[in-house]
Order: sequence, then C-alpha cells, then structure tokens
Amino acid sequence: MKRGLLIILVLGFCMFSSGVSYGAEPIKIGAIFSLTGPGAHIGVAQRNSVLIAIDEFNKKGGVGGRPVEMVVGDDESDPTKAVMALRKMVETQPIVALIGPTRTDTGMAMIPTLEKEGIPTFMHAGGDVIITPVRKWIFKSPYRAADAMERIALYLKKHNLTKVGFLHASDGFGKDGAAIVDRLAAKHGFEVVAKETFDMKDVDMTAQLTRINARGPRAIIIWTIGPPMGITTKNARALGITVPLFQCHGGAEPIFFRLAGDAAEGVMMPSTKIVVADKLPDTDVQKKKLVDYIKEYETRFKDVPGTMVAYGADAAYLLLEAIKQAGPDRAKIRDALEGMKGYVGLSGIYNLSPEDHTGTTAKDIALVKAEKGRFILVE
Amino acid sequence: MGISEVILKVDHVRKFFGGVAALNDVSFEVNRNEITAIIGPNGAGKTTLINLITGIYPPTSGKIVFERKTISRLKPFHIAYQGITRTFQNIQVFHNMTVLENVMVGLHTQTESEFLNCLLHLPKVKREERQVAEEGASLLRFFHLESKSDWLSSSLPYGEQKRLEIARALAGKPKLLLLDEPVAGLNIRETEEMAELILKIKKMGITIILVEHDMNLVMGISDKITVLNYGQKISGGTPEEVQKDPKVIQAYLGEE
Amino acid sequence: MLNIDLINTYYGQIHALKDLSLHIEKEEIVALIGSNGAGKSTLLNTISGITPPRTGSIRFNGVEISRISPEKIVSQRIVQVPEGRQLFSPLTVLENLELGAFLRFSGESRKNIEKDLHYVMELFPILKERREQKAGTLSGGEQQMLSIGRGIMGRPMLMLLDEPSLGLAPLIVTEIFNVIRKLQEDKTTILLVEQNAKAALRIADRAYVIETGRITLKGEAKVLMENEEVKKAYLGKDYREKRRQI
Amino acid sequence: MGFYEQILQFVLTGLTIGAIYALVALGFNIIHNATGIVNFVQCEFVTLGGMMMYTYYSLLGIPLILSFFLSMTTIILLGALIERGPIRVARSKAIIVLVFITIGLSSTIRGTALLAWGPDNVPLPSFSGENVIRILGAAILPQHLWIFGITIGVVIFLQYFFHRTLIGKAMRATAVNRKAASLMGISVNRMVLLSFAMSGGIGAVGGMIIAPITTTSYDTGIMLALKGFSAAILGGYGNNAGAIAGGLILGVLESLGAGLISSKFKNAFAFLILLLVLFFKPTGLLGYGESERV
Amino acid sequence: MRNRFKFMAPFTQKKETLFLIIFALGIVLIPLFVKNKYYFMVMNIVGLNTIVVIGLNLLIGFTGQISLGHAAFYGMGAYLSAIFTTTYGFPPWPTIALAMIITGMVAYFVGYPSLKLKGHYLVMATLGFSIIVHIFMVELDQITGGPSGFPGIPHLSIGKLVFHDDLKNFYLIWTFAFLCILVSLNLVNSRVGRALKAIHGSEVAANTLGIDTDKYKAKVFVLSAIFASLAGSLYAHYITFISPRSFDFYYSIQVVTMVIVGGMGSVWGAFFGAGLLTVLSEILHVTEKFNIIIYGAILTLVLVFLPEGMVVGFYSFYRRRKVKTLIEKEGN
Repeated sequence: MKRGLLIILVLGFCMFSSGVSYGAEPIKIGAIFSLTGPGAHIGVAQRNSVLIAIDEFNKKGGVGGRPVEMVVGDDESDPTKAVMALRKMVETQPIVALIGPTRTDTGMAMIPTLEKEGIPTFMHAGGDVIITPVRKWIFKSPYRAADAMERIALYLKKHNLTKVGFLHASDGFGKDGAAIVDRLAAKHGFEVVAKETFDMKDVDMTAQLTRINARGPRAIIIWTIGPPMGITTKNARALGITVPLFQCHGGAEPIFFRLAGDAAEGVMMPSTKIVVADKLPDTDVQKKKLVDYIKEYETRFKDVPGTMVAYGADAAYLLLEAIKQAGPDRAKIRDALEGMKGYVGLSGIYNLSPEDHTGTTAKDIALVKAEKGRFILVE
Repeated sequence: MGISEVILKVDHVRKFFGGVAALNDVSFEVNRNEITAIIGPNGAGKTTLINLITGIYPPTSGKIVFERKTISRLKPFHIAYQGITRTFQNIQVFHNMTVLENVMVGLHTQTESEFLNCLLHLPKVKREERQVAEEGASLLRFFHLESKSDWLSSSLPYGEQKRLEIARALAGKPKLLLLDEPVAGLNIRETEEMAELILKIKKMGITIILVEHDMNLVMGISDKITVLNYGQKISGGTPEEVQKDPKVIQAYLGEE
Repeated sequence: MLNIDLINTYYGQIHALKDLSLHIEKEEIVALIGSNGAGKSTLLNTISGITPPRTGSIRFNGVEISRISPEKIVSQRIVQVPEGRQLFSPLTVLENLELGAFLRFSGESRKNIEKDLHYVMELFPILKERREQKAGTLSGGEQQMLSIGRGIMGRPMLMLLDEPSLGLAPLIVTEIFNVIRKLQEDKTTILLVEQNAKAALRIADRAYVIETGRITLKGEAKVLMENEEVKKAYLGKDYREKRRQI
Repeated sequence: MGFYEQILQFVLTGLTIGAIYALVALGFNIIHNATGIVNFVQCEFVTLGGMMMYTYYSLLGIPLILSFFLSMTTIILLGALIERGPIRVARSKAIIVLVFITIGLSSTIRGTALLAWGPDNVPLPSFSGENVIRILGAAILPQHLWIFGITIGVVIFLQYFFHRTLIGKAMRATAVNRKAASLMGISVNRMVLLSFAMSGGIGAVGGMIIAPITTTSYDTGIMLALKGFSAAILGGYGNNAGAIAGGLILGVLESLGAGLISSKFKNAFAFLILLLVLFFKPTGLLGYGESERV
Repeated sequence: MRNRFKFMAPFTQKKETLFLIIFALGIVLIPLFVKNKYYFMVMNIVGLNTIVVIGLNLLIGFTGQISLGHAAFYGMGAYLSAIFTTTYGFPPWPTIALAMIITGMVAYFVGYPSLKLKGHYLVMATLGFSIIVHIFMVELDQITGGPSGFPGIPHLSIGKLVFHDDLKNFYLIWTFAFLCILVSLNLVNSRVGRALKAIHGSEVAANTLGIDTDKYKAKVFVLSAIFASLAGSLYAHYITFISPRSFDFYYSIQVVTMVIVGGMGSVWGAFFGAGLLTVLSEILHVTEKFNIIIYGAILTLVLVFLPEGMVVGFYSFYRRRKVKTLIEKEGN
C-alpha cells in the first residue's frame, strides 16, 4: 500500500505542477502482478511496462482531464493470494478495469470473481485457457500460444523440416504447448518424433534432450519460460545438437543471452517486434511507437525491454484507449475493448471482437534469431 | 501368610545386545503379595530385566510367565492390560500434563472410550470422565498430592514426582507393580516415607518387584531378594540369607 | 592440591551432593567409595566442570575452578577417566590416544607428546599391537586400558578415575590397579572412585565413604578397611525394626 | 546416438548432478553428526554460494579463482554466524525446535536474497570455456569435469581433514561422544560452530560449481538441497561415504529414469526412493543404524 | 522456590466453555459490524487455515509427531472434491465425506510406517510424500488440470441456499471451524486426548500404561489428515478454482509455523496462530518482498525465545509472575 500511496502522491504532485486538471478526481484501474514468488521475474517487468503507458496517457491529458491511476497488488504467484488481492481491490478501490495477473493459474483463479463483478480485465498470462472459451470480461495481451507456434510451423514448412522434437516444462504453459504442437503437426504436416518434459525447478535436462536427439529430429522446439530456457539451450549445445532450436514466444528477453551464454547463438523464437525495432523498415506502422517506447523504458528503468514488456504495455494501452472512448464505466469499457479494431500496439495490430479476445494473429509475430548477443529478424 | 502362590515366573531368560549378553540365563519366581527385590552392582542387568518383564523389548531366548500366561512376546501396552505396571529409574511423569491428568492416564486400561466417542463427547464418555476424575482424585489423596492436582507435573518437586509416578502406575489397578529405584535421589526422610508407602501398597494386595540400590530399604522391606551380577543370578533368598552370602559380599565389596 | 569446600550440586531436580567437602594432597591416591547412586560420579563431574556446583568452592593449587568450563579444567591438568570408558569407538586406538592430548598440541612440542605415547604403550603393550584398530572392537579390558591411557595422554597432575574395575575380570582388575600404583609412583595424584571397595582401599592412601551425597566416613585407607560401617554402607543396616512399627 | 552411447550420456550427466547431491548430502551430514539436527539452511548455503560468486565475479569484477574462495569464505562466515546466533541462543535445545529454527532462518535468508538480487536467474560463466568434449560418443562440457574434479577434491579434503588433522579427529570424537570429548578438553561449542562453518563452505562450493551450467537465483538451492537430503538418507544419514554413494546413485537413477522411462515423474522418483528407504531401511545403504539414536 | 512453581496448567475446562460461547457469539455478530467483502475473504481463509492447523496441532502439539506433509492432505481434499463434483457430477456434500475417507485412508498407509520413525526422519518422510502428491497434481493433468489449475468447481448448497458469496461462506466455513474446535476440545479433554499427550510426554511410559502408541499415533495422524481434507474441500467449493501452487511445500511450512507460533498443545493457540499469521501475511502484503523475511524471522524468533509458542509462552509468563507475587505475598 505504501508504494501505491507513493504513486498517488507522485502523480498528484506531477499534475499539480503541470497545472493540468488540478483537482480532477483520478480514474482508478487495478493492476495485479506476480511481484514475488516464481512469476516475479515477469511480473516486475510488466508492472514497469504498464507504468510507462499510464504516465504517457496522463501526460496527454488523461480522460477529459481526469488522470488514470494504477492501484497495484501482488499475488505472490499464488492463486489464493491472487483472489484475495483482487477481493481487497474490489472492496477498497473504485476500479473500473484490471490489468494482469502475470500467471495462468492466478488468472484462472480470479476469473469467477471478475466475471461476477463485471470488471473488464486485460490479462498478461500466456495460457490460452484464459480466453478459451471466450469469457465476457476477460482479454489477454500475449500472443495465443497456438499463433506463436504456428509461426514456427510456417518456418518448418518452408524449410521442409518434417521431424520435430518437442521439449516442454511441466507447468501450465508448457503443457498447453504440448497439446498445441500435436494439432499443428496435423495441420502443417510435420511429425513430432519425441516429446519430453521437465520440471521448472530442474537443473539439468540432458537426459530428455538425449532421448529426443536419439529419434533424429530435424528441429527441436522447447516450450518454457524463464531459467529453463537457458539450461535447455546450454544442454542441447553441450550434447552437440546442431539442428535448429526454437524457444517459445516468451523467450526474446535480454536475459536469454545471460542465461544461455554462448549457447544462445542461432536459437530462434517467435517474438514481438520490440526486440528488433531498430531493424524494422521505416514503413512498418509499429516502428515509431516501438522506438519511442523503448527509449522511454530504457531511460526510466535502466534496462532493455524484452518481449514481455510489449505484452504488458499493450494491455495498458488498449485498456486506456477503451477508457478514453467509453469513460469510467465498466460495461462501456468492455464494449469499447471488444470493438477495438486496427489498434497499433507494440505487439501487433489488435483486432478485438466478441469471438476473439486476444486480437493478434500469427501475422503479427516476428521470428527472431539470437546472434552475437542481440536478436535479428529471421525473415 | 500360608502357602505362597507364584505370580510371575522368569524362565531361563537371555538378552543379548549386539552380541553382548545383558542377561544370561536368569530364572526366578515372584510370589503373590510379596515384595521381591532385585539387586546387584551397576551393569548387572537389573533394569534390562524390568524392561523384559514389561515388554519394552523381547528376550533373546527364554520366557516370562505371568499368571500362567506367557507374556514374553507381548507389547508393553498388552502387558499393562495383563495387570503389570511400572515406574522408571529416571522419572517419566508426563511433564506436559497436570498432576491429575497423569493419574488419569494411568487409568487408561480401566476405561474404553475411543476416538469417535471422545470426539463427540457422548454421554458414555461423560460418565467415564466423571468416574476417572473421581478415582484420580482419590488416588492423589492417598499419595498426599491432592492439593496440587492442577499443577503441571513438571512443577512438582522431585520427591513428589516420584510419588506421582507410583500413583500413576497404581491407577492401572496392577496385580504386579515394578518399581525401578523408587528412592534414588531422595533424602533420608523421604526414603522412609517411601518405604512406608511401598508397604502400604503391599497391604492393598499388590505384588511388588523392587529394583533398588539403597540396601537399607531393600533389606528392610523385601520378602525375597534376587541378586544379579554380570547378567547372571548369583544369589537369592530372604534378606538375611542374601546378606550373609559370600558371593554377594564379594560382588559388592570385591574380592578378599 | 585439591580443596573442595561445602559444595552443593543439583542433577536436574535431585540434590546430588550436599555440603560436601574433601581434599587431596599431592601424589596421593584417594579412594572415594560408596554404593550406586551415592553421588560418586556426580562429584567427579562436578570437579570436571560438567555439572558445576550451585554453591561452594573447588580450588586446585589455590585457584578457584568451580565456575570454569570443562575444557579449561582439562587445561589445568585435571583429567577424568570416565565411568564406562566413553571411548570414541569408531576412531582408532591411536586417534583416541591423540585426542587425549588434544589441548597439548597447541602448546607443547610433538616430541613430548610422542614420549607420553610411548609411555602409555609401555604401560599397556596390548594397545601398541592394536593401535590401528577401531576402539569399539577392543575387549572390555582393553577398552578400559585405552580409556586410562587416553587420560594419561592429557599429562594430568590430578587424575580422576571413575570405576576402572567395572565389569572386568579379576585378573584384569589386578593389572589395572597395578598401573594405577605405577602412575602414583610417576607422580600423578589420583582420585579413585570405586564400588569395589576392597581393591580400592588396598591401593589408596586415604579414603572417603560417600552416602546419598554426603561424606559419612573418612580416614586412612587401612583403617577404613577394617571398619564395619563400610560394609553397611554397601549392604544396608537391618531395617526390620522399622518395619514392625508400620 | 546409439543406445549404449545414450546410456553413457545418461550416466555421465547423472554423475554430474549426483556429485552436487553428494556435496549437499555431506553438508547435511556434518551438521547432523555434530548436533543431530537437519539443517534446512543448507538450501541457502547452496543458493548463496552461486549468488555470492555472481556478485564477486560478475558484478565486482574480481578474478574467478579469488571470487570462488571469497564466496566460500563468505558462506563459511554465514554458517558460523547462524550457529553463534540463533542456534546457540535458542532457549530450547530440543532437536525438533532447532530444526524448525533452521526452517525459519532458511526462509529469512531466502527473502533477503530475493531482496538483494531480485527474482531473476543470473548466469555464471563456465570456469574454462564451453567446448564440448566427447567421451565414447557421449558429450560433456568442461564444467562437468570441473564438477567432478572439485567434488573429488572436496571429498579428499574431508577425508584428510577428518582422519589426518587433530581438529578433524576432535570433530569426529565430538560426534561420537560429546561428554568424553569435553573431558578431553575439546570445546563442543567450537566443534559445532566449525561444523556449521564447514557445511556452509561445502554447500557454497556445490552452488558455485553447478551455477555455470544451470544459472542461479535466490531459490535454486531448495530442490538441490531436498534431493541432497534424500541422497543422505539413501546412503545412511550421518555416513559420509554413504552420502557420496547416495548422491551419485540418486543422480544416475534420476537421469536413467528420465532418459529411459519417462521424464514426467523424474522428481517424484527421488522422493519415492526417500520414502521407500525410510519405510524399509531407515539406516540407509551404509548407515550405522543411527536412526535409533534420535 | 522459583523453579518449583514453573507454571500451572494453562487452561481449565470452565474457561474453555466460556471461550467457546464467546467464539460462537463472535461468528454470529461479526457480520453485523463488518461489511467489507475482502475482510470476509481474509476471515474465511483464516477459518480454513484454522481447521487445518487445529488438526495438525493434535498431531504436533499434543502427540509430538511432526508432519511437513499436510499440504498434501489439504490438496487431496480440494482435488478429490473438485474432480468428483465437477468432472463426474457427484453431489458435493457426500463427495466431501468421500474425500475425507479417501484422504484418511491414504494418510493411514503413509502414516503407519512413517510414525514408527522418529524426529526428523518423520519430518522428511511426510515432506517427501507431499512433494510426490504435488508432482501428481501437476503431472496427471488429464484429471487434475495440471499446473493451470482446475476451474469451475460448483459452490456448495443446502437446498435452495447456495454458498456463493463471501458472507455465506463465512458462516459455512466458521461453522465447520467451530465444530472442529469443539470436537478437538472434546478429544483433548478425554481418555484419548490424555493418551496422546502421554505419548508426547514419554512414549515408553505411555506404552507401559496400556496405550497402544503406534495405533494412537496413526489414528491421530489420520484425524489430522481428515481435518485438512475437509478444509481443502471447503476451499475448493469456496474459491471454485484450485491449482497445485496452493498445495505445495510452502503451505506445509506455513501451517506448521502457525501451530508453533500459536502454541503447541493448545487448541486456542492453533486458532490464534492461524489467525495471526494469515492476517499478518495480508498486512505484510504491502511490504512486498519483505514478507518472506518477516515470516521467517517471526518463526525463528518465536522458536528461539518462546519455544512453547506465543499463546502458551505468554500465558505461562503471566502465570509465573502471578505465582511469584502470590509467593511474595505469602512471604510477607
């Protein structure tokens, strides 16, 4: 709460000094992230990303002079705590919408309350279960895992790589991917020759990779987020595996190079364009927005934004845009979100609809490759 | 006293701990309503013998018969139900419970409420509780502990803890009571009180086995004595016989 | 050399030593006899600092030692050979002996320690044969010898021997008592706690009889040997009188 | 890769991770032998080893070897501090109370580490490059060799320490018989202090040598330590040879299980072994039967 | 003299009846004053934790056997309820009972061999068991929904009354918590309760007094598992979503901490511990990262300085002072 209070004070001071909308009552939106616990490495970056979007929005005048204020909660990466944090927010703050949470399980735990209370929510969680089936009040900003993997499948098809090994974490995200890869294999005509799993806390996946490698795959897809990305990459290289290696759409983060070290070289992954913004052609409609955002993020947080930041920021941008259009009314905000078409975000062009609460498609996704400590666009 | 009846028979009992014999071929009998003392120098195997009788561990060979029933393979709690209870060399009163509760635990074999009944506190349990509390209180009166029945037993002075432990053992209405060094650590006055107490218990018709180092006490109150040394029985008989037995004198005082 | 003055020691809630006083002169063997549970071992542990007295004083060569830690007392050269041997059974005989000299390694030359090692091996030749064996594999008598040998390695001025004859065959008891006498000749002062009263009184200069934490008799060992009271301390008085009253 | 090469690969990687389990198990043993408790702070010793190394080497730019020993020293001091502080001050010396004190400390330290280094995993460079070495068709990294080498080094050091030095012998003596040890003038408190310091050092080494392969974060130690504990139980709690055997066996079994049967229940496997050993042979493979001692 | 009056018995039965009445009144009256749904949710979580902690306290505090595996039983209750009602359409109330029975049986099979082990061996056996259960929750995703969790669990209902909001669940959960406290007090003040305490005091002595210690330990372990299972089922039907994260190793540590902090061997201490630490962790929420540090520090400090737990510890401190003044008065 102290931090929340601090933000209010700072924001209040900014408004006062700039003379904009003095005395106007702020519109509150809730934001729940995994600031501690196993999801914290993503949650903290996401909070930062949202902060930038909101400040930018308020600087432009907010909603008819009323600033937007973010009320932050921590779910400690725990479903029970997530519901408690939400319940607390709903009871104590007049929030009109919610951003977050970070994880799929915390998100799922919050859904019953959110649906009952009728709070338009933009989640950051990766799992597609959140929007399948489409729920009235729930949206999610990261790419659908299926779309991201489809991006990989297109590459496989183009280069005629028909035998694929699949290694995934045993968490929700990893298992989700394991189901998707089977569907896509049928659709795009490749064969999953081996499928192995590991625990997020494991420190060595050599055994699994050895097993996969023994089946002679032409490419290996690894579906996980966080530290195991580095370990699997290193293990694969240590085993002398030379076939193309793919990580998931959560991997294009600066930390990937630190985790995987030299082994990172050549690993491909679907990503938002934020990691390759400077290499985009000037004709790209997203380029200016990306470059500006990166600059702001780097000066403010002394850190290079990765793909997770883009998802986080987009959730905020879309929500703020909807609030601007609809005013501080939950139902109207929801309707505005659902009607959002062609919105240029950091992750792609969003076309939300009653049938689609994510709004991006495989076309928005870039395929990037790690090369000499940076990401480059593959094609 | 008439013809004495054998209540406990220890029959060629051996106990080995990892190859070392703690008891080697020990046999003796205990008569009903007598005080039988087991004495012997340190490490003679006295406490081992008590532990065997109360089932703490089984004998390596041989058997122990109590009232015509072989008890040498029974677990301690079974043996308690047969009517044998005991005290311990280093007091084992339940420090986490009150004085009264300690005695009430002693009444365990006299009652039968089990988990489900107790959880629901059925009328039967209520009745049993009242009865147990009354019996406990009367036992405490007998041992002059009634004024401290609500005390945590750990707060009692040492001598009273010793008494409490005997009270607890008596609560199980034993036919045979084993006392392991009941006066160790007591002063002379307390020792005399304890001697009276033990004789009083005997008067209640309870057979007693007494392991004790205080020879004044042993010689004073026992009817029979069994002497152990190096895990073997070296002598046995009345106090007068034992006191005169050169083998006993040698075991205690060393060789001439 | 050692002066114990009116000490009271509690063992948990047991008042184990009651206003106990005794003294030991240089190079004598003093025997402390009494039945089990009389407080003999407690007294040794009180001197060694393991169960410090609640009141009273213990002075060693004029220095108060009743409030200092066991290891400091060992460094004063008071070494106890505990009852039941208390060897480090998974360690070898040699290691056990070395540890007996634990505190001396920091202050003395290795040569001195080596010399004492030879001395112990001479006293107990069997230990030399078994030097690399684990202490736990020795026979009872050998273990007792090792325990005493370990004590000697501390180069004590005062050695506290707790029941060295316990559980040993008569022949070995004789051997051990011979060694004790030899130690005295080599200028070690000895406080000997024994249940085997006769053997103890035979080699002691003076003796104390302890009963329920109090000294009940003291005097020249030879005198005490003849005293009937000693016998009673072990085998008890006749209690029958009392019993009839009840 | 043929079947036998695969097996070899599983065994080799299993041995690597097993070596870490063995180190952790040794750490558990040393404290157990001195005090009879399970020290949950062992988890944090492992974690902090890696994190301190990262701090000294990557953040402060201190040379690798120096960083290695600096980190070790830091954790040794931490271990000593824990003994000198809460463990010695504790009003109750009941084993179970002490065990829960270490659980509390473990969580306090983990929280502090989270605060100090943040939630992200951080990398450590390999000690000598990342060129793959081939052994009969199986591939390993130079870091694997370092792990083997340093583990063997630690084992030799411990063997030397416990059997050739006076202090080491005194520690063994204290573990066997506290009272006799203090009668020899050995300070039991100091030996316990030393045991905490040593297992801190050993845990830290484990954390440091595995970090270049796995990266490290504020909570990497937990799983490693719990499995290290399983290894200690498997080998016979308190027995150092057993700890090493238990660690290696567990590592190899895990690797073979994941490789040949299924990777799904790999972690369940370690704990299933733990349960089976506890139920059917609580003394472990090489134990002294010390479960009775508790 | 100081030592002799260390302390007297903490609670008497008369006081317990009084506490029970106050407690029941509290449950009825609190909703009249509190309107904030968030507070109700916090209190509901306190209630659920209370049920688990009371059961665990019977095991740890009274019988002296430590378990670090109760997250597994809590989780089993939740998952069995969720699976049977949601996937197979069983009616909820019988399912809760069924879950309690199944959990109890599993607890027996784990407990019986484990409880023969002493001290930390028991701790590690239960810990190992709970990690295995956790892995099954994650890996058997066909049945459990895996790590993403299990959504759509129905609310409980009695006839037309559906327990769908925080207030209704407040009454439901606290009624069960009240019943658990009641039956625990019954048990504690009975033949069985005394037997359990005796086992804690001295297992050998208890055995020689006719108490079948192995059987009693296994039974109380099963009972505590059943309590945890009940709490788990209520949790599942209350939140309507469960995931393995809620039933991991940390939860086990958390509930054991509640037992220890509240005070071992006191039913009210268990309630106090559950309440204090649940509310505390909510308040500490604002300190974000300090949360885990403070939690650990509390556990450490309580154990170092008040090993009897806070309730019993402070109580005995108070009694000691009272007794001391009594003695001083007598002296004058």
